[in-house]
Amino acid sequence: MDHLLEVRNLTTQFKMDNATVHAVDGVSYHVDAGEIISVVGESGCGKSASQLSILQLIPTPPGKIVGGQVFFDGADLLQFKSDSEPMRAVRGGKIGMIFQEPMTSLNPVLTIGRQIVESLMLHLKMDAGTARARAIELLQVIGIPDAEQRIDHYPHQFSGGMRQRAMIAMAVCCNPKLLIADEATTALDVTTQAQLLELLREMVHRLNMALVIVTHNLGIVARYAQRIYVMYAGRIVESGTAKEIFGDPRHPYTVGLLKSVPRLDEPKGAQLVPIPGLPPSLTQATTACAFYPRCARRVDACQRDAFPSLTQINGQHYVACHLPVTQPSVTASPVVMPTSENKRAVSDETLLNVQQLKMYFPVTKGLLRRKVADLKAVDDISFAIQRGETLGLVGESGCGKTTVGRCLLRLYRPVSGEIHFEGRDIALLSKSQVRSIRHKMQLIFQDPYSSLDPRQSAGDIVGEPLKVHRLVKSKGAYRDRVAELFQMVGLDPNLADRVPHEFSGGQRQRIGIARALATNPSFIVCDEPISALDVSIQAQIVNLLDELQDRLGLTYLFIGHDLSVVRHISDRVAVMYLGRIVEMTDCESLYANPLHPYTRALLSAVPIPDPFVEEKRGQVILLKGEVPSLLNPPTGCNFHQRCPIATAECRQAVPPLRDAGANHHVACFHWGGL
Amino acid sequence: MNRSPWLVALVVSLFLVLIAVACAPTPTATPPPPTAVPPAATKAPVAPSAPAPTTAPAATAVSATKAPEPTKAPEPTKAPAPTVAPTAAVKAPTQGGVLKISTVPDADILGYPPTMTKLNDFNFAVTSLETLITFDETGAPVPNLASEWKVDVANKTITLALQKGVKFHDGSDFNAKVAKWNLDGIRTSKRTELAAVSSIDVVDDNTIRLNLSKYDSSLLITLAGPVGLMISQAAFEKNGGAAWSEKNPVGTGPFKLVSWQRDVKQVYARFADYRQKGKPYLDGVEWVIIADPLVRLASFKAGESQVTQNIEPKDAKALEADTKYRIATLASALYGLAPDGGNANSPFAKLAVRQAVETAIDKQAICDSLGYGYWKPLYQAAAPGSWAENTKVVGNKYNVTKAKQLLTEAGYPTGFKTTIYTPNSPQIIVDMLTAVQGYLKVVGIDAKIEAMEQVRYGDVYAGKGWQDGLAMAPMGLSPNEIGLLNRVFLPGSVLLPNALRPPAFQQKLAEIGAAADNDAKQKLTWDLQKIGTDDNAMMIWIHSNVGVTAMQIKVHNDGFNKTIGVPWTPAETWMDK
Amino acid sequence: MSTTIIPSAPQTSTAFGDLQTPHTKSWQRFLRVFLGRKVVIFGAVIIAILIFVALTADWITPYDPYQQNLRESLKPPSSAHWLGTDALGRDTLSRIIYGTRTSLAVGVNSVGLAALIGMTLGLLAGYLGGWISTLIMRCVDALMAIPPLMLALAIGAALGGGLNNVIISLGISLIPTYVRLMRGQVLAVKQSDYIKASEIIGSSDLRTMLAHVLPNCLSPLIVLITLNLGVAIIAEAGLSFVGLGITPPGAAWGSMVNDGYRYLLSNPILSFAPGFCVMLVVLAFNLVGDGLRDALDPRLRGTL
Amino acid sequence: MIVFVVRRLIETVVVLVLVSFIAFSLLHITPGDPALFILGDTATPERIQALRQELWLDQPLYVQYARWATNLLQGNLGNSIVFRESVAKLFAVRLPITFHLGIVALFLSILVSIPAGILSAVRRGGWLDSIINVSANLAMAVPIFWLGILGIYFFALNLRWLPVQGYTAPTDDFWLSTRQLVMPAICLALVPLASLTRQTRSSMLEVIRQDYIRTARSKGLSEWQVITEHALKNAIIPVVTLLGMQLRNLVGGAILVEQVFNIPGMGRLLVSGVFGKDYILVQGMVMIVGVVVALANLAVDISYGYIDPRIRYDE
Repeated sequence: MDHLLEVRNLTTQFKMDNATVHAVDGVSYHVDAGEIISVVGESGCGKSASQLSILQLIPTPPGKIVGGQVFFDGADLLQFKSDSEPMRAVRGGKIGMIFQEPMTSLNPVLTIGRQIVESLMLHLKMDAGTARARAIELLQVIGIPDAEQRIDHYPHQFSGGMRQRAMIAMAVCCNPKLLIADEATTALDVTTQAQLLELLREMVHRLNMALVIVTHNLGIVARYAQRIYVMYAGRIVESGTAKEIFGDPRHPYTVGLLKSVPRLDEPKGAQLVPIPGLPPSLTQATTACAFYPRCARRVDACQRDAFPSLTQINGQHYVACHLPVTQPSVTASPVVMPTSENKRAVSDETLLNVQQLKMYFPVTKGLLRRKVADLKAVDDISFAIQRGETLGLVGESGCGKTTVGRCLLRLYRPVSGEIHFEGRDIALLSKSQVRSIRHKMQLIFQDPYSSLDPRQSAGDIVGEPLKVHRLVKSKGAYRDRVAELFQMVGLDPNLADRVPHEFSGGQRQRIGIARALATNPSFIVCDEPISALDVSIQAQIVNLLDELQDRLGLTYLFIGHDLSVVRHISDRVAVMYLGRIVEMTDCESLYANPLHPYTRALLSAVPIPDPFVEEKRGQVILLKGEVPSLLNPPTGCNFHQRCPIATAECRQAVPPLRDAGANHHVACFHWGGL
Repeated sequence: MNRSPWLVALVVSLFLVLIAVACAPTPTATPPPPTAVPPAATKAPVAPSAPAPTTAPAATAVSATKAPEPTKAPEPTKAPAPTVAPTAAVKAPTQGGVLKISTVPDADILGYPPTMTKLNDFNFAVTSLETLITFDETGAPVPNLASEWKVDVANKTITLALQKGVKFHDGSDFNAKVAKWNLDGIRTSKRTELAAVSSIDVVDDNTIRLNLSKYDSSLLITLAGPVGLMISQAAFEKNGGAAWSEKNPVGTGPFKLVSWQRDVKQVYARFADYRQKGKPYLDGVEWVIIADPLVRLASFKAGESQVTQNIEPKDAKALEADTKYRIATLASALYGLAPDGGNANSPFAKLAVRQAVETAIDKQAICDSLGYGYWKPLYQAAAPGSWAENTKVVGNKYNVTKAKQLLTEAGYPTGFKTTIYTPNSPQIIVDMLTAVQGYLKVVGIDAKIEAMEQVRYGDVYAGKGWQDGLAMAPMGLSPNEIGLLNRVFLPGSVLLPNALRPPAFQQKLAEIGAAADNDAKQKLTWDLQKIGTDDNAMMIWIHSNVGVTAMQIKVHNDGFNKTIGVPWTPAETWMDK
Repeated sequence: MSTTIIPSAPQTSTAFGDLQTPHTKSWQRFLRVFLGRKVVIFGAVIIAILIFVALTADWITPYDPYQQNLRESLKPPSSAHWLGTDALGRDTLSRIIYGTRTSLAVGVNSVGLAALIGMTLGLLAGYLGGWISTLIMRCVDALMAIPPLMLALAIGAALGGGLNNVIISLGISLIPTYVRLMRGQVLAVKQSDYIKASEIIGSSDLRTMLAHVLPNCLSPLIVLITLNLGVAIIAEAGLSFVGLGITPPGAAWGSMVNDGYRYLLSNPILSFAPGFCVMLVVLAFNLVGDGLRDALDPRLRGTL
Repeated sequence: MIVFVVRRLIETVVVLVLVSFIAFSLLHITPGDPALFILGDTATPERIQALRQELWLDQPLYVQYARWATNLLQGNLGNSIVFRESVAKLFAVRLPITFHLGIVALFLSILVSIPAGILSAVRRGGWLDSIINVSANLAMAVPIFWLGILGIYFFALNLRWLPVQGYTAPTDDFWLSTRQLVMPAICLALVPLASLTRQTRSSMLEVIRQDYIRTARSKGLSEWQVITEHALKNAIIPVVTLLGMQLRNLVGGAILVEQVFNIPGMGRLLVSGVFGKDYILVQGMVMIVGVVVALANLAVDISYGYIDPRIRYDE
């Protein structure tokens, strides 16, 4: 038994209302010293719960570890009481943990320094002075500038990336043998994510730690993990080295997952293959395979027999399935569907033409709340969308992409600029005038939970626009139209009387889409419509949007931060950075021939769910520092401080969006001379 | 670092302190309730003692002996009936001690008679101020600051001889000049009491003469009340006048005011130069104001005060049974309801209705259950048993059948709706009226009780009046019994503006005021009762109220509730050690 | 209609009939959480009994609550009078039963008044913002600066005693809390995407305010109303203690505690019985309020 | 920070002006003539007239308000009608008494409620939690004047542990003063104590669920350290808000408690003033209490800055 950590048959349950959630159901795995492994799965599959169970950090009640053994350093951790001395010595001392939300995982009322120092004093028995010096040192190592000052800052004074760096410092400060990163980079922007993952990899190598990456992001897994455990419904369904898993996935779920994510490196035109149905609720203890209802290759035995145990295929590759042991699986890459040749008829008609749009928010200060500055959320952008086309708008958080969407929909009244919609400038229309064109343009929200009135039934939500615009003549017509809309988005019309909380996230998003479609709009802004959804559900929604566009001839502005998804769904993509569009082109040339250094960094930061490809990609382009504040943007080119090729010119003048030929626009002085 | 252990320690210690405070023996841990140490602690605290075994408990409420007076006691014009209690071995008064009296409400004005408007103020004022005249236990006028007086009805003068060698608390002399200044102050203050006095002459240093415009038989009695209180003119002038004097009584009385915290307490110390040598016996007096009757009683029972006033009848009954206490009761006010007389449309415009209402009320039951026998049913404007009571007055005795019959005669066979206006405190009065309401309901009269705060009731009682129905009219008893009737029913009064005022009644009141002697006055008063009750039923009388004061039996000669017009006798009061 | 193209897919439609949770009506879920704790059931039962007693007071009282019998005053509990009689010989039990009605009326009406006015003002202030909000909120601040009992006392003194005036003065003193809570809720709800959604589908402000903002603000207010019902009933007792009670011979528990406590030594039951009722009811409202809070919106824990 | 304080002060002034309107109009729409109340049985038309003139009651309302407000701005609260004394002087005597009572009650409630709330939250669902919860609910459900009287009869009259009533300044006789204050302070503390306990419990429960508590645990801190060093400071923020609100309840409660225990503080003054229609006094009192409450709220707002670093005042 020379594994650093060996988990055997770990079982954790949560008591909810009257039901028992079998969150972790007999999970076994191991980690060796110095190794990077990954536990991958969708939300609710028990991957976090299993990690928390190891350290007995499950909230008890309602949670309870009902069985299993966790051998670490020769002792079974589960034999210690949760609050006992030996258990606490392991926590933070020998096993460090990094959590998902840097915003909520740091204590808001204590300084960063204090939160690091307390670990040092506790585990390494340092005195306050030494601990502080060590903490400053750590912060410097971890890449926080001005560590001497920053140590006395509070979490809210740090940016998201900085917070997560501090969190890493906290986790590694006592030189643990094992580091668990629980969705540690999920909430971060892609460039920051790349920075942090590289940092983590480097730390782990340097300090000879083992690292467990818990994530749903297959790209990260492919890029960093040596071994992978795939979890579904509280159980491990497949495990093996990265290459074994990605090169020869055996479990239908693994296969499904790989097929449902768009890949940046795939040619455009591939259709995603979603996993049908929804993940199980885990409230029933099933002995059979939990994936059975969603499985494309199920046989009777799957339902009849007990859950199959992990069976070795070769090497370290194990899979828990009745079938696939003998038959090598289909290729992992998405099926390139033979989509209809002229996929969409993008007409020549310009539906929306935006010229020099500016949206500033006043920043007030002082006793009289005088305006002292403008927050330039959107600063002079222009673009056009043809009827039937999808324009993707991509950028990191805070770049102004959502503001653009809201300006177009006239939820905001822009400071200046023109928005020609169907030939009419709507930029400065009055509130009541806007109301008259509302039915022509709609919005699909990011958060399917907060965008539906929790007190309305699904039917009322979908039908309300019909009533507001008096689009139906009779009650019967109203009912028919609502039913039609339900069917259009793949929902059973019989569910119309249910309230939103009875639906899953994906279903709610469908309701939101149905509402947007109710008035037969010509233009829909999709504001990150899938980023809150699980991987397998994302594909369903993406496909639904695609299909609706085909059928109804819709025009989309698709806002997103996930470059691969945006690229997948869009005809053209505009990349935004700090309120400006830096590059705009069709989606093929975006990946093939990015011109702006920011775009290139962005593309490089996105991991591709394929270890073979990742191996070949070479060094990730890491950007310096963080996205500056909009309140205090750099002069000249917004990007110049972080740009690897910036020159004096970039510091002084704002590069205009220039035509680089072939419908490719870029806002960089240097695109030609690269 | 860890503030929480510290926090817990603090909590624990706080609890300990609390418990310690609660359990700690009181400073003087003798079995009977400890008296609080008086603040003027120049001498050792008075150790509370068990009830003096030598003194047998007084059998009746008014049993205290009159202490021997060391100074001359000039004989009053009318010899007082010597009602020395049969029991009680006469004990020599003991010097010392601070008497604590708990009461409510506090005085408004303590030291300036012209603005002293409430009878309640007089209660406190006599602690430090003295009147020209006072009363003995029978209610006859006896000398106080005036040593003797002569009434000349024919010439309409009253001549008062003043005590000699009397000093005010500030050291100034009390003399005729000061007395005249005091009485002139009243006369110029728009008060009506001395309206009959046209001028005051200083005859000599110790004699003043009041010249009257018309003879007023109540004048002497008035001089025994607030109007007759004498304050130091020197102190008044030195300190800037009325505003100061109101709060700083400087009189000739046995005690000097040390401090007055309004609504909290009044502290008095013995006046060493008091005109009667050897008196007062007490070292000091403290009035403690406790608004809540239950708390006041509890405080008294816990020994925090030796005397407590305004005890409710139910509590009086319980205290009376306890040998540690003595209670003194005295009829203090006549309680009745005034019907709206001015309103011709009102049911009360009819005599039969007024009679019916009174007949419907079982006053005896009210007096028994709410008044515990201390109250007496009232059928005319005189305390039962007093000289003013006309025993020939029939009155409207409780008789439901008759009440119904009267109502039918008056044209209200099914009754009517009406309102009873009353102040909302004390609660027992509201209870009493609720009982009345219940009785009226029996005969079909649906009366709503409008219980108002005192100040709002002021509008009913002395302001705009009331539109319809009955208004609670408590008539405080004065030494001449009809003093308040005068104030209410004579022309020009603003009190109870809507009350019935039969001309014959007003006429009779005026005659009584001019009556030359007591016999004539009594006869006229009896006539008045007949006019008021049998002829007119102008008021619906309910009961005669009693003031109840309770004291520990170690308190002697306090004079509480002995005579109407004499709140107490501070100079005579003494306590067992 | 189908969004998946894999022929071997087990289902043709992705989401048909496949729900996250089994279909339970929201009120069923509400009841399950609400009645999940035994103390809450206890509270709810007390309130149910209370309402029942208030409604049937006319039939279940053993005696006329106003029927006095001075000869039978202050009798200790007996088989004829289970809780004895008061100073006027009235049956205490009957008065308590009738007092249920009055106490409930005080609670419901004063809180109703406060909630109606407060919520309207809060809705306007929160939704409209601007100077209207400033005006309303400053006035509310001013009312807040005066302690409720002080305010109720002053208003009560201005209006005089009596049931209606007690209700009005209590009601006014409770208004500020509702305005504040409502405004806070509106501001929070206004941030929600579904309010934006309402704007985007073209709803008018009024429609958005009434159909979307208002219903979603109600949960904490319902809880506050429940808790305040108890507060009002107990405050009535306080007001009558300082001299602003309901008109005799009416009976409300608060007034009865106050009337009866003068007989604490001889007839403690006179104040104990109504005092116990007040305590029980306030307790019940508090428990039910807590239960409602958990059931309506667990996130509210800590805000009330 | 300064900007914030100044802005809040301006707001406070606006609020106080509104308070003065409320105070003034409340008492002046009250029926009942203080002149009649003061004169009692000796009222005659001339005396009433004279007194009304003296009290400005014959003036139109706006003149009365203007005169009162002008005096107020000059720091002159006027003279009490009932007490015939300068209101300022009355407050100088009474305010410290209520303050003393209030502070003791406040400390009592804080010292008991916060540990109780924490204990209750940490032992959620246990018997201790149930006891604390039920006690807190009961404490909010008892009429405090009634409890006060009960206390008097039990502790003062039967057991003779404590004095029945009264108030002594601690500077005069500390021991007596403390003994006299025990029961009133407990009675007064009861309602704030109960609501603070409930608030502490629920905000503690809320905080315990937070991610950063899990982080703290993941560092190997003991449960005690997690609660005291990580949870408490966060949980205390809503408690402080409530604490600011409790001041109003304390003043309200003081009205009842002072009445029961015969403590000559502001509460009794208020009752005398309201029922004597001493509008000068009551107006002054409402203003003073308004100022105190407003300042307390300001203090609470500022104290957030020290407890919660996320709050920045300069925006």
